[in-house]
Amino acid sequence: MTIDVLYFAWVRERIGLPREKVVTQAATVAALVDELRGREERYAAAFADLSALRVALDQELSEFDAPLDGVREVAFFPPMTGG
Amino acid sequence: MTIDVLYFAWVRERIGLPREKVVTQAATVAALVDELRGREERYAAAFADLSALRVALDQELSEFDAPLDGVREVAFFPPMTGG
Amino acid sequence: MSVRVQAEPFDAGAETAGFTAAQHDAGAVVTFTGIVRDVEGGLLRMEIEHYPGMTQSAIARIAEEAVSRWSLADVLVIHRFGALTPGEPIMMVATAARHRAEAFAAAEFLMDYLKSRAPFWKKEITREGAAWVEARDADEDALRRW
Amino acid sequence: MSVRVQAEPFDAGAETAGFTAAQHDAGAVVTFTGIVRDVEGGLLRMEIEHYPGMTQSAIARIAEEAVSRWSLADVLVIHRFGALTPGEPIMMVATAARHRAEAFAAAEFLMDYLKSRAPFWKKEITREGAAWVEARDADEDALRRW
Repeated sequence: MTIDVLYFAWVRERIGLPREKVVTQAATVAALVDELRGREERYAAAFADLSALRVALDQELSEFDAPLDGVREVAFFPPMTGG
Repeated sequence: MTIDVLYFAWVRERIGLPREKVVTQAATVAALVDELRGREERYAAAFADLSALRVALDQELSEFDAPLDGVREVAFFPPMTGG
Repeated sequence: MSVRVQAEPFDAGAETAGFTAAQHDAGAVVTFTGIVRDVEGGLLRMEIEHYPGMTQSAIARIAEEAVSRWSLADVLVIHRFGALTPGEPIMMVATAARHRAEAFAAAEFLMDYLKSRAPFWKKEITREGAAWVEARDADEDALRRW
Repeated sequence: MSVRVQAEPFDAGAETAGFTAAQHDAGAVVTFTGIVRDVEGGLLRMEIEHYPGMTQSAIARIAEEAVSRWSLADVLVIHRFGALTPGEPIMMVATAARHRAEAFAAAEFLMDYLKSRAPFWKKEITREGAAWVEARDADEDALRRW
Protein backbone atom coordinates (compact mmCIF):
# COMPACT_ATOMS: atom_id res chain seq x y z
CA MET A 1 0.00 0.00 0.00
CA THR A 2 1.02 3.64 -0.50
CA ILE A 3 0.73 6.01 2.45
CA ASP A 4 1.24 9.76 2.65
CA VAL A 5 3.72 10.36 5.46
CA LEU A 6 3.94 13.88 6.90
CA TYR A 7 6.57 15.40 9.21
CA PHE A 8 6.25 18.53 11.32
CA ALA A 9 8.51 20.81 13.38
CA TRP A 10 11.93 19.30 14.20
CA VAL A 11 10.92 15.92 12.77
CA ARG A 12 10.48 17.68 9.41
CA GLU A 13 13.79 19.49 9.84
CA ARG A 14 15.76 16.35 10.73
CA ILE A 15 14.33 14.32 7.89
CA GLY A 16 14.60 17.27 5.54
CA LEU A 17 11.19 17.14 3.92
CA PRO A 18 7.60 17.89 4.90
CA ARG A 19 5.92 14.90 3.29
CA GLU A 20 6.53 11.91 1.08
CA LYS A 21 4.73 8.89 -0.31
CA VAL A 22 5.85 5.63 1.25
CA VAL A 23 5.15 2.18 -0.18
CA THR A 24 4.99 -0.24 2.73
CA GLN A 25 3.53 -3.50 3.99
CA ALA A 26 3.96 -2.43 7.64
CA ALA A 27 1.07 -3.63 9.81
CA THR A 28 1.45 -0.99 12.53
CA VAL A 29 2.84 2.50 13.00
CA ALA A 30 5.76 1.01 14.95
CA ALA A 31 6.58 -1.31 12.02
CA LEU A 32 6.51 1.67 9.63
CA VAL A 33 8.85 3.58 11.96
CA ASP A 34 11.27 0.60 11.92
CA GLU A 35 11.29 0.59 8.13
CA LEU A 36 11.93 4.34 8.00
CA ARG A 37 14.73 4.10 10.60
CA GLY A 38 16.48 1.55 8.40
CA ARG A 39 16.52 3.86 5.40
CA GLU A 40 19.05 6.54 6.28
CA GLU A 41 20.75 8.14 9.27
CA ARG A 42 18.46 11.22 9.17
CA TYR A 43 15.41 8.99 9.69
CA ALA A 44 17.17 7.08 12.47
CA ALA A 45 17.94 10.45 14.12
CA ALA A 46 14.37 11.71 13.79
CA PHE A 47 12.89 8.50 15.22
CA ALA A 48 15.57 7.85 17.84
CA ASP A 49 13.23 8.44 20.80
CA LEU A 50 9.58 7.58 20.21
CA SER A 51 8.60 8.96 23.62
CA ALA A 52 9.46 12.40 22.21
CA LEU A 53 7.11 11.87 19.25
CA ARG A 54 3.40 11.83 18.58
CA VAL A 55 1.55 10.27 15.65
CA ALA A 56 -1.70 11.06 13.90
CA LEU A 57 -3.51 8.63 11.58
CA ASP A 58 -5.75 10.28 9.02
CA GLN A 59 -5.54 13.47 11.07
CA GLU A 60 -6.48 11.96 14.40
CA LEU A 61 -4.06 11.48 17.28
CA SER A 62 -3.21 7.80 17.64
CA GLU A 63 -0.66 5.43 19.18
CA PHE A 64 2.47 3.76 17.83
CA ASP A 65 0.97 0.29 18.20
CA ALA A 66 -2.09 1.21 16.11
CA PRO A 67 -2.70 -0.81 12.90
CA LEU A 68 -2.11 0.89 9.55
CA ASP A 69 -4.83 -1.05 7.74
CA GLY A 70 -6.85 1.38 5.63
CA VAL A 71 -4.87 4.41 6.76
CA ARG A 72 -4.05 6.92 4.00
CA GLU A 73 -2.11 9.58 5.91
CA VAL A 74 0.36 9.22 8.78
CA ALA A 75 1.86 12.29 10.47
CA PHE A 76 4.82 12.35 12.89
CA PHE A 77 5.59 15.32 15.11
CA PRO A 78 6.82 16.36 18.56
CA PRO A 79 4.37 17.12 21.40
CA MET A 80 2.21 20.05 20.41
CA THR A 81 2.86 23.54 21.74
CA GLY A 82 -0.13 25.62 20.69
CA GLY A 83 -2.08 28.12 22.70
CA MET B 1 -21.67 60.97 70.23
CA THR B 2 -23.15 61.69 66.81
CA ILE B 3 -22.80 59.05 64.10
CA ASP B 4 -23.72 59.14 60.42
CA VAL B 5 -25.93 56.12 59.78
CA LEU B 6 -26.39 55.01 56.17
CA TYR B 7 -28.91 52.54 54.70
CA PHE B 8 -28.73 50.80 51.34
CA ALA B 9 -30.99 48.71 49.11
CA TRP B 10 -34.10 47.33 50.87
CA VAL B 11 -32.88 48.54 54.26
CA ARG B 12 -33.00 52.07 52.84
CA GLU B 13 -36.44 51.41 51.35
CA ARG B 14 -37.90 49.98 54.57
CA ILE B 15 -36.59 52.78 56.75
CA GLY B 16 -37.47 55.35 54.11
CA LEU B 17 -34.28 57.37 54.05
CA PRO B 18 -30.70 56.90 52.80
CA ARG B 19 -28.87 58.43 55.77
CA GLU B 20 -29.39 60.25 59.04
CA LYS B 21 -27.41 61.54 61.99
CA VAL B 22 -27.95 59.54 65.17
CA VAL B 23 -27.00 60.71 68.66
CA THR B 24 -26.23 57.63 70.72
CA GLN B 25 -24.25 56.24 73.63
CA ALA B 26 -24.40 52.69 72.23
CA ALA B 27 -21.18 50.79 72.87
CA THR B 28 -21.56 48.32 70.00
CA VAL B 29 -23.27 48.01 66.64
CA ALA B 30 -25.76 45.57 68.22
CA ALA B 31 -26.64 48.12 70.92
CA LEU B 32 -27.17 50.79 68.23
CA VAL B 33 -29.45 48.38 66.34
CA ASP B 34 -31.48 47.82 69.53
CA GLU B 35 -31.91 51.57 69.95
CA LEU B 36 -33.02 51.97 66.34
CA ARG B 37 -35.44 49.04 66.58
CA GLY B 38 -37.13 50.74 69.53
CA ARG B 39 -37.79 53.93 67.56
CA GLU B 40 -40.50 53.01 65.09
CA GLU B 41 -42.05 50.03 63.36
CA ARG B 42 -40.16 50.71 60.09
CA TYR B 43 -36.82 50.35 61.92
CA ALA B 44 -38.03 47.20 63.67
CA ALA B 45 -39.00 45.80 60.26
CA ALA B 46 -35.65 46.69 58.68
CA PHE B 47 -33.65 45.16 61.52
CA ALA B 48 -35.93 42.16 62.16
CA ASP B 49 -33.36 39.59 61.02
CA LEU B 50 -29.71 40.54 61.53
CA SER B 51 -28.54 37.42 59.70
CA ALA B 52 -29.94 39.05 56.54
CA LEU B 53 -27.89 42.20 57.14
CA ARG B 54 -24.31 43.34 56.85
CA VAL B 55 -22.64 46.30 58.52
CA ALA B 56 -19.70 48.51 57.58
CA LEU B 57 -17.90 50.80 60.05
CA ASP B 58 -16.17 53.77 58.48
CA GLN B 59 -16.52 52.03 55.11
CA GLU B 60 -15.03 48.70 56.14
CA LEU B 61 -17.03 45.51 56.55
CA SER B 62 -17.40 44.68 60.22
CA GLU B 63 -19.46 42.62 62.69
CA PHE B 64 -22.50 43.40 64.83
CA ASP B 65 -20.56 42.88 68.06
CA ALA B 66 -17.90 45.43 67.04
CA PRO B 67 -17.42 48.48 69.32
CA LEU B 68 -18.60 51.87 68.09
CA ASP B 69 -15.89 53.80 69.90
CA GLY B 70 -14.40 56.39 67.54
CA VAL B 71 -16.60 55.32 64.62
CA ARG B 72 -18.02 58.18 62.52
CA GLU B 73 -20.03 56.32 59.88
CA VAL B 74 -22.11 53.13 60.20
CA ALA B 75 -23.76 51.58 57.13
CA PHE B 76 -26.41 48.83 57.13
CA PHE B 77 -27.26 46.83 54.02
CA PRO B 78 -28.21 43.37 52.75
CA PRO B 79 -25.57 40.94 51.45
CA MET B 80 -23.90 42.47 48.41
CA THR B 81 -24.81 41.40 44.89
CA GLY B 82 -22.22 43.02 42.65
CA GLY B 83 -20.36 41.49 39.73
CA MET C 1 -3.79 48.64 38.32
CA SER C 2 -6.93 50.50 37.42
CA VAL C 3 -10.32 50.56 39.18
CA ARG C 4 -13.25 52.48 37.75
CA VAL C 5 -16.74 52.80 39.25
CA GLN C 6 -18.99 54.64 36.86
CA ALA C 7 -22.56 55.29 35.72
CA GLU C 8 -21.50 55.57 32.07
CA PRO C 9 -21.57 52.56 29.76
CA PHE C 10 -18.23 51.08 28.73
CA ASP C 11 -17.14 49.17 25.65
CA ALA C 12 -15.76 45.77 26.69
CA GLY C 13 -14.02 45.42 23.32
CA ALA C 14 -12.26 48.78 23.49
CA GLU C 15 -11.25 48.12 27.12
CA THR C 16 -9.87 44.70 26.16
CA ALA C 17 -7.95 46.21 23.25
CA GLY C 18 -6.44 48.96 25.40
CA PHE C 19 -5.58 46.62 28.25
CA THR C 20 -3.98 44.04 25.93
CA ALA C 21 -1.97 46.63 23.99
CA ALA C 22 -0.54 48.03 27.24
CA GLN C 23 1.09 44.71 28.19
CA HIS C 24 4.76 44.24 27.39
CA ASP C 25 5.85 41.29 29.46
CA ALA C 26 2.59 39.37 29.81
CA GLY C 27 1.85 36.26 27.78
CA ALA C 28 -1.71 35.88 29.00
CA VAL C 29 -4.69 38.23 29.27
CA VAL C 30 -8.01 37.04 30.73
CA THR C 31 -11.15 39.16 30.71
CA PHE C 32 -14.55 38.63 32.27
CA THR C 33 -17.55 40.69 31.23
CA GLY C 34 -20.85 40.53 33.11
CA ILE C 35 -23.92 41.31 31.03
CA VAL C 36 -27.47 42.18 32.15
CA ARG C 37 -29.58 39.10 31.36
CA ASP C 38 -33.25 39.22 30.65
CA VAL C 39 -35.42 37.51 33.28
CA GLU C 40 -38.81 35.84 33.32
CA GLY C 41 -41.50 38.45 33.06
CA GLY C 42 -39.32 40.66 30.87
CA LEU C 43 -36.67 42.89 32.42
CA LEU C 44 -37.39 46.57 31.84
CA ARG C 45 -34.20 47.63 33.58
CA MET C 46 -31.73 46.74 36.29
CA GLU C 47 -30.85 49.36 38.87
CA ILE C 48 -27.52 49.06 40.61
CA GLU C 49 -27.10 50.91 43.89
CA HIS C 50 -23.69 51.30 45.50
CA TYR C 51 -21.99 52.87 48.51
CA PRO C 52 -19.98 55.68 46.96
CA GLY C 53 -17.61 56.25 49.88
CA MET C 54 -16.69 52.59 50.10
CA THR C 55 -16.92 51.12 46.61
CA GLN C 56 -13.66 52.34 45.09
CA SER C 57 -11.56 51.45 48.13
CA ALA C 58 -13.23 48.05 48.59
CA ILE C 59 -12.51 47.10 44.98
CA ALA C 60 -8.97 48.48 45.16
CA ARG C 61 -8.32 46.32 48.22
CA ILE C 62 -9.62 43.21 46.41
CA ALA C 63 -7.41 44.03 43.41
CA GLU C 64 -4.37 44.54 45.66
CA GLU C 65 -5.05 41.19 47.28
CA ALA C 66 -5.06 39.57 43.82
CA VAL C 67 -1.77 41.27 42.93
CA SER C 68 -0.20 40.01 46.16
CA ARG C 69 -1.36 36.42 45.60
CA TRP C 70 -0.42 36.02 41.96
CA SER C 71 2.34 37.44 39.87
CA LEU C 72 0.25 39.84 37.81
CA ALA C 73 1.47 42.33 35.26
CA ASP C 74 -1.76 44.33 35.42
CA VAL C 75 -5.36 44.38 36.70
CA LEU C 76 -8.40 46.30 35.50
CA VAL C 77 -11.81 46.45 37.18
CA ILE C 78 -14.76 48.44 35.83
CA HIS C 79 -18.16 48.35 37.57
CA ARG C 80 -21.21 50.35 36.64
CA PHE C 81 -24.00 51.67 38.83
CA GLY C 82 -27.36 53.24 37.97
CA ALA C 83 -29.93 52.01 35.46
CA LEU C 84 -29.01 49.35 32.88
CA THR C 85 -31.01 47.51 30.24
CA PRO C 86 -30.73 43.85 29.13
CA GLY C 87 -27.65 43.19 27.03
CA GLU C 88 -25.59 45.99 28.57
CA PRO C 89 -22.27 45.15 30.25
CA ILE C 90 -22.48 45.60 34.03
CA MET C 91 -18.83 45.16 34.83
CA MET C 92 -15.59 43.66 33.66
CA VAL C 93 -12.29 42.50 35.06
CA ALA C 94 -9.07 41.97 33.12
CA THR C 95 -5.86 40.35 34.35
CA ALA C 96 -2.46 40.07 32.68
CA ALA C 97 0.27 37.64 33.72
CA ARG C 98 3.20 35.74 32.25
CA HIS C 99 1.29 32.46 32.24
CA ARG C 100 -2.35 31.58 31.78
CA ALA C 101 -2.92 29.81 35.11
CA GLU C 102 -2.17 33.00 37.07
CA ALA C 103 -4.31 35.19 34.83
CA PHE C 104 -7.28 32.80 35.09
CA ALA C 105 -6.99 32.29 38.85
CA ALA C 106 -6.73 36.01 39.55
CA ALA C 107 -9.72 36.83 37.34
CA GLU C 108 -11.87 34.21 39.11
CA PHE C 109 -10.70 35.42 42.51
CA LEU C 110 -11.59 39.02 41.59
CA MET C 111 -15.04 37.97 40.40
CA ASP C 112 -15.75 35.89 43.50
CA TYR C 113 -14.81 38.76 45.80
CA LEU C 114 -16.53 41.47 43.77
CA LYS C 115 -19.75 39.42 43.90
CA SER C 116 -19.87 39.24 47.68
CA ARG C 117 -17.55 41.90 49.08
CA ALA C 118 -17.97 45.00 46.93
CA PRO C 119 -20.89 47.21 48.04
CA PHE C 120 -23.29 46.90 45.10
CA TRP C 121 -26.94 45.88 45.17
CA LYS C 122 -28.99 44.94 42.13
CA LYS C 123 -32.70 45.55 41.69
CA GLU C 124 -34.64 44.05 38.81
CA ILE C 125 -37.60 45.99 37.45
CA THR C 126 -40.05 43.96 35.34
CA ARG C 127 -43.61 44.66 34.20
CA GLU C 128 -44.70 42.76 37.26
CA GLY C 129 -42.81 44.84 39.76
CA ALA C 130 -39.43 45.46 41.29
CA ALA C 131 -37.33 43.05 43.36
CA TRP C 132 -33.88 43.17 44.91
CA VAL C 133 -31.63 40.39 43.64
CA GLU C 134 -30.83 38.07 46.53
CA ALA C 135 -27.31 36.97 47.28
CA ARG C 136 -26.76 33.32 46.38
CA ASP C 137 -25.26 30.89 48.87
CA ALA C 138 -23.12 29.63 45.99
CA ASP C 139 -21.48 33.05 45.76
CA GLU C 140 -20.59 33.07 49.43
CA ASP C 141 -19.36 29.47 49.16
CA ALA C 142 -17.16 30.44 46.22
CA LEU C 143 -15.00 32.56 48.53
CA ARG C 144 -13.92 29.54 50.54
CA ARG C 145 -11.75 28.13 47.80
CA TRP C 146 -9.27 31.01 48.02
CA MET D 1 -19.47 28.22 17.66
CA SER D 2 -16.70 29.66 15.55
CA VAL D 3 -13.17 28.33 14.93
CA ARG D 4 -10.67 30.27 12.86
CA VAL D 5 -7.11 29.24 12.00
CA GLN D 6 -5.36 32.04 10.19
CA ALA D 7 -2.05 33.65 9.28
CA GLU D 8 -3.51 37.15 9.52
CA PRO D 9 -3.32 39.16 12.74
CA PHE D 10 -6.55 39.65 14.66
CA ASP D 11 -7.74 42.38 17.00
CA ALA D 12 -8.59 40.86 20.40
CA GLY D 13 -10.61 43.95 21.30
CA ALA D 14 -12.74 43.88 18.17
CA GLU D 15 -13.26 40.14 18.52
CA THR D 16 -14.32 40.58 22.16
CA ALA D 17 -16.71 43.36 21.19
CA GLY D 18 -18.30 41.30 18.41
CA PHE D 19 -18.56 38.18 20.52
CA THR D 20 -20.08 40.03 23.47
CA ALA D 21 -22.58 41.95 21.34
CA ALA D 22 -23.81 38.69 19.78
CA GLN D 23 -24.91 37.24 23.14
CA HIS D 24 -28.56 37.55 24.08
CA ASP D 25 -29.05 35.09 26.91
CA ALA D 26 -25.56 34.98 28.41
CA GLY D 27 -24.69 36.79 31.61
CA ALA D 28 -20.99 35.97 31.46
CA VAL D 29 -18.31 36.29 28.80
CA VAL D 30 -14.73 35.13 29.45
CA THR D 31 -11.89 35.72 27.01
CA PHE D 32 -8.31 34.55 26.99
CA THR D 33 -5.71 36.12 24.74
CA GLY D 34 -2.23 34.66 24.35
CA ILE D 35 0.49 37.15 23.44
CA VAL D 36 4.01 36.53 22.08
CA ARG D 37 6.37 37.29 24.97
CA ASP D 38 9.92 38.43 24.51
CA VAL D 39 12.55 35.91 25.65
CA GLU D 40 16.09 36.10 26.93
CA GLY D 41 18.43 36.92 24.08
CA GLY D 42 15.76 39.04 22.39
CA LEU D 43 13.04 37.42 20.31
CA LEU D 44 13.23 38.43 16.65
CA ARG D 45 10.14 36.43 15.77
CA MET D 46 8.10 33.38 16.64
CA GLU D 47 7.19 30.96 13.86
CA ILE D 48 4.12 28.82 14.35
CA GLU D 49 3.84 25.71 12.21
CA HIS D 50 0.60 23.75 12.04
CA TYR D 51 -0.94 20.71 10.35
CA PRO D 52 -3.44 22.29 7.97
CA GLY D 53 -5.55 19.18 7.36
CA MET D 54 -5.96 18.50 11.05
CA THR D 55 -5.94 21.84 12.85
CA GLN D 56 -9.45 23.05 12.19
CA SER D 57 -11.09 19.73 12.96
CA ALA D 58 -8.98 19.13 16.08
CA ILE D 59 -9.96 22.54 17.50
CA ALA D 60 -13.60 22.06 16.52
CA ARG D 61 -13.66 18.77 18.40
CA ILE D 62 -12.18 20.40 21.52
CA ALA D 63 -14.78 23.19 21.27
CA GLU D 64 -17.60 20.65 20.87
CA GLU D 65 -16.35 18.80 23.93
CA ALA D 66 -16.52 22.08 25.89
CA VAL D 67 -20.07 22.72 24.67
CA SER D 68 -21.11 19.22 25.75
CA ARG D 69 -19.59 19.58 29.22
CA TRP D 70 -20.86 23.03 30.11
CA SER D 71 -23.98 24.89 29.23
CA LEU D 72 -22.44 27.39 26.84
CA ALA D 73 -24.23 29.99 24.77
CA ASP D 74 -21.26 30.42 22.43
CA VAL D 75 -17.59 29.59 21.85
CA LEU D 76 -14.95 31.33 19.74
CA VAL D 77 -11.42 30.10 19.04
CA ILE D 78 -8.89 31.96 16.90
CA HIS D 79 -5.34 30.65 16.42
CA ARG D 80 -2.67 32.13 14.21
CA PHE D 81 0.14 30.41 12.36
CA GLY D 82 3.18 31.80 10.52
CA ALA D 83 5.60 34.49 11.73
CA LEU D 84 4.72 36.66 14.74
CA THR D 85 6.65 39.34 16.61
CA PRO D 86 6.71 40.06 20.38
CA GLY D 87 3.51 41.72 21.61
CA GLU D 88 1.31 40.21 18.90
CA PRO D 89 -1.68 38.09 19.92
CA ILE D 90 -1.12 34.41 19.05
CA MET D 91 -4.59 33.15 19.82
CA MET D 92 -7.73 33.77 21.77
CA VAL D 93 -10.70 31.88 23.12
CA ALA D 94 -14.02 33.35 24.21
CA THR D 95 -16.85 31.61 26.02
CA ALA D 96 -20.36 32.81 26.86
CA ALA D 97 -22.64 31.23 29.45
CA ARG D 98 -25.45 32.15 31.80
CA HIS D 99 -23.17 32.10 34.84
CA ARG D 100 -19.53 32.90 35.35
CA ALA D 101 -18.39 29.51 36.69
CA GLU D 102 -19.30 27.80 33.42
CA ALA D 103 -17.70 30.46 31.25
CA PHE D 104 -14.45 30.35 33.26
CA ALA D 105 -14.26 26.54 33.40
CA ALA D 106 -14.91 26.17 29.67
CA ALA D 107 -12.28 28.79 28.76
CA GLU D 108 -9.66 27.07 30.93
CA PHE D 109 -10.59 23.67 29.50
CA LEU D 110 -10.25 25.02 25.94
CA MET D 111 -6.84 26.51 26.72
CA ASP D 112 -5.54 23.34 28.36
CA TYR D 113 -6.59 21.23 25.38
CA LEU D 114 -5.44 23.68 22.73
CA LYS D 115 -2.00 23.75 24.39
CA SER D 116 -1.45 20.01 24.13
CA ARG D 117 -3.92 18.61 21.61
CA ALA D 118 -4.11 21.06 18.73
CA PRO D 119 -1.39 20.51 16.12
CA PHE D 120 0.70 23.67 16.47
CA TRP D 121 4.43 23.93 17.05
CA LYS D 122 6.25 27.10 18.07
CA LYS D 123 9.80 28.03 17.11
CA GLU D 124 11.59 30.99 18.70
CA ILE D 125 14.11 32.86 16.60
CA THR D 126 16.54 35.06 18.56
CA ARG D 127 19.86 36.66 17.55
CA GLU D 128 21.51 33.59 19.01
CA GLY D 129 19.64 31.10 16.89
CA ALA D 130 16.38 29.22 16.50
CA ALA D 131 14.84 26.70 18.88
CA TRP D 132 11.57 24.77 18.98
CA VAL D 133 9.56 25.48 22.11
CA GLU D 134 9.38 22.31 24.18
CA ALA D 135 6.10 21.06 25.58
CA ARG D 136 5.93 21.54 29.35
CA ASP D 137 5.01 18.66 31.66
CA ALA D 138 2.75 21.14 33.45
CA ASP D 139 0.68 21.51 30.28
CA GLU D 140 0.20 17.76 29.96
CA ASP D 141 -0.60 17.54 33.68
CA ALA D 142 -3.21 20.30 33.30
CA LEU D 143 -5.35 17.94 31.19
CA ARG D 144 -5.83 15.54 34.09
CA ARG D 145 -8.08 17.88 36.02
CA TRP D 146 -10.87 17.65 33.44
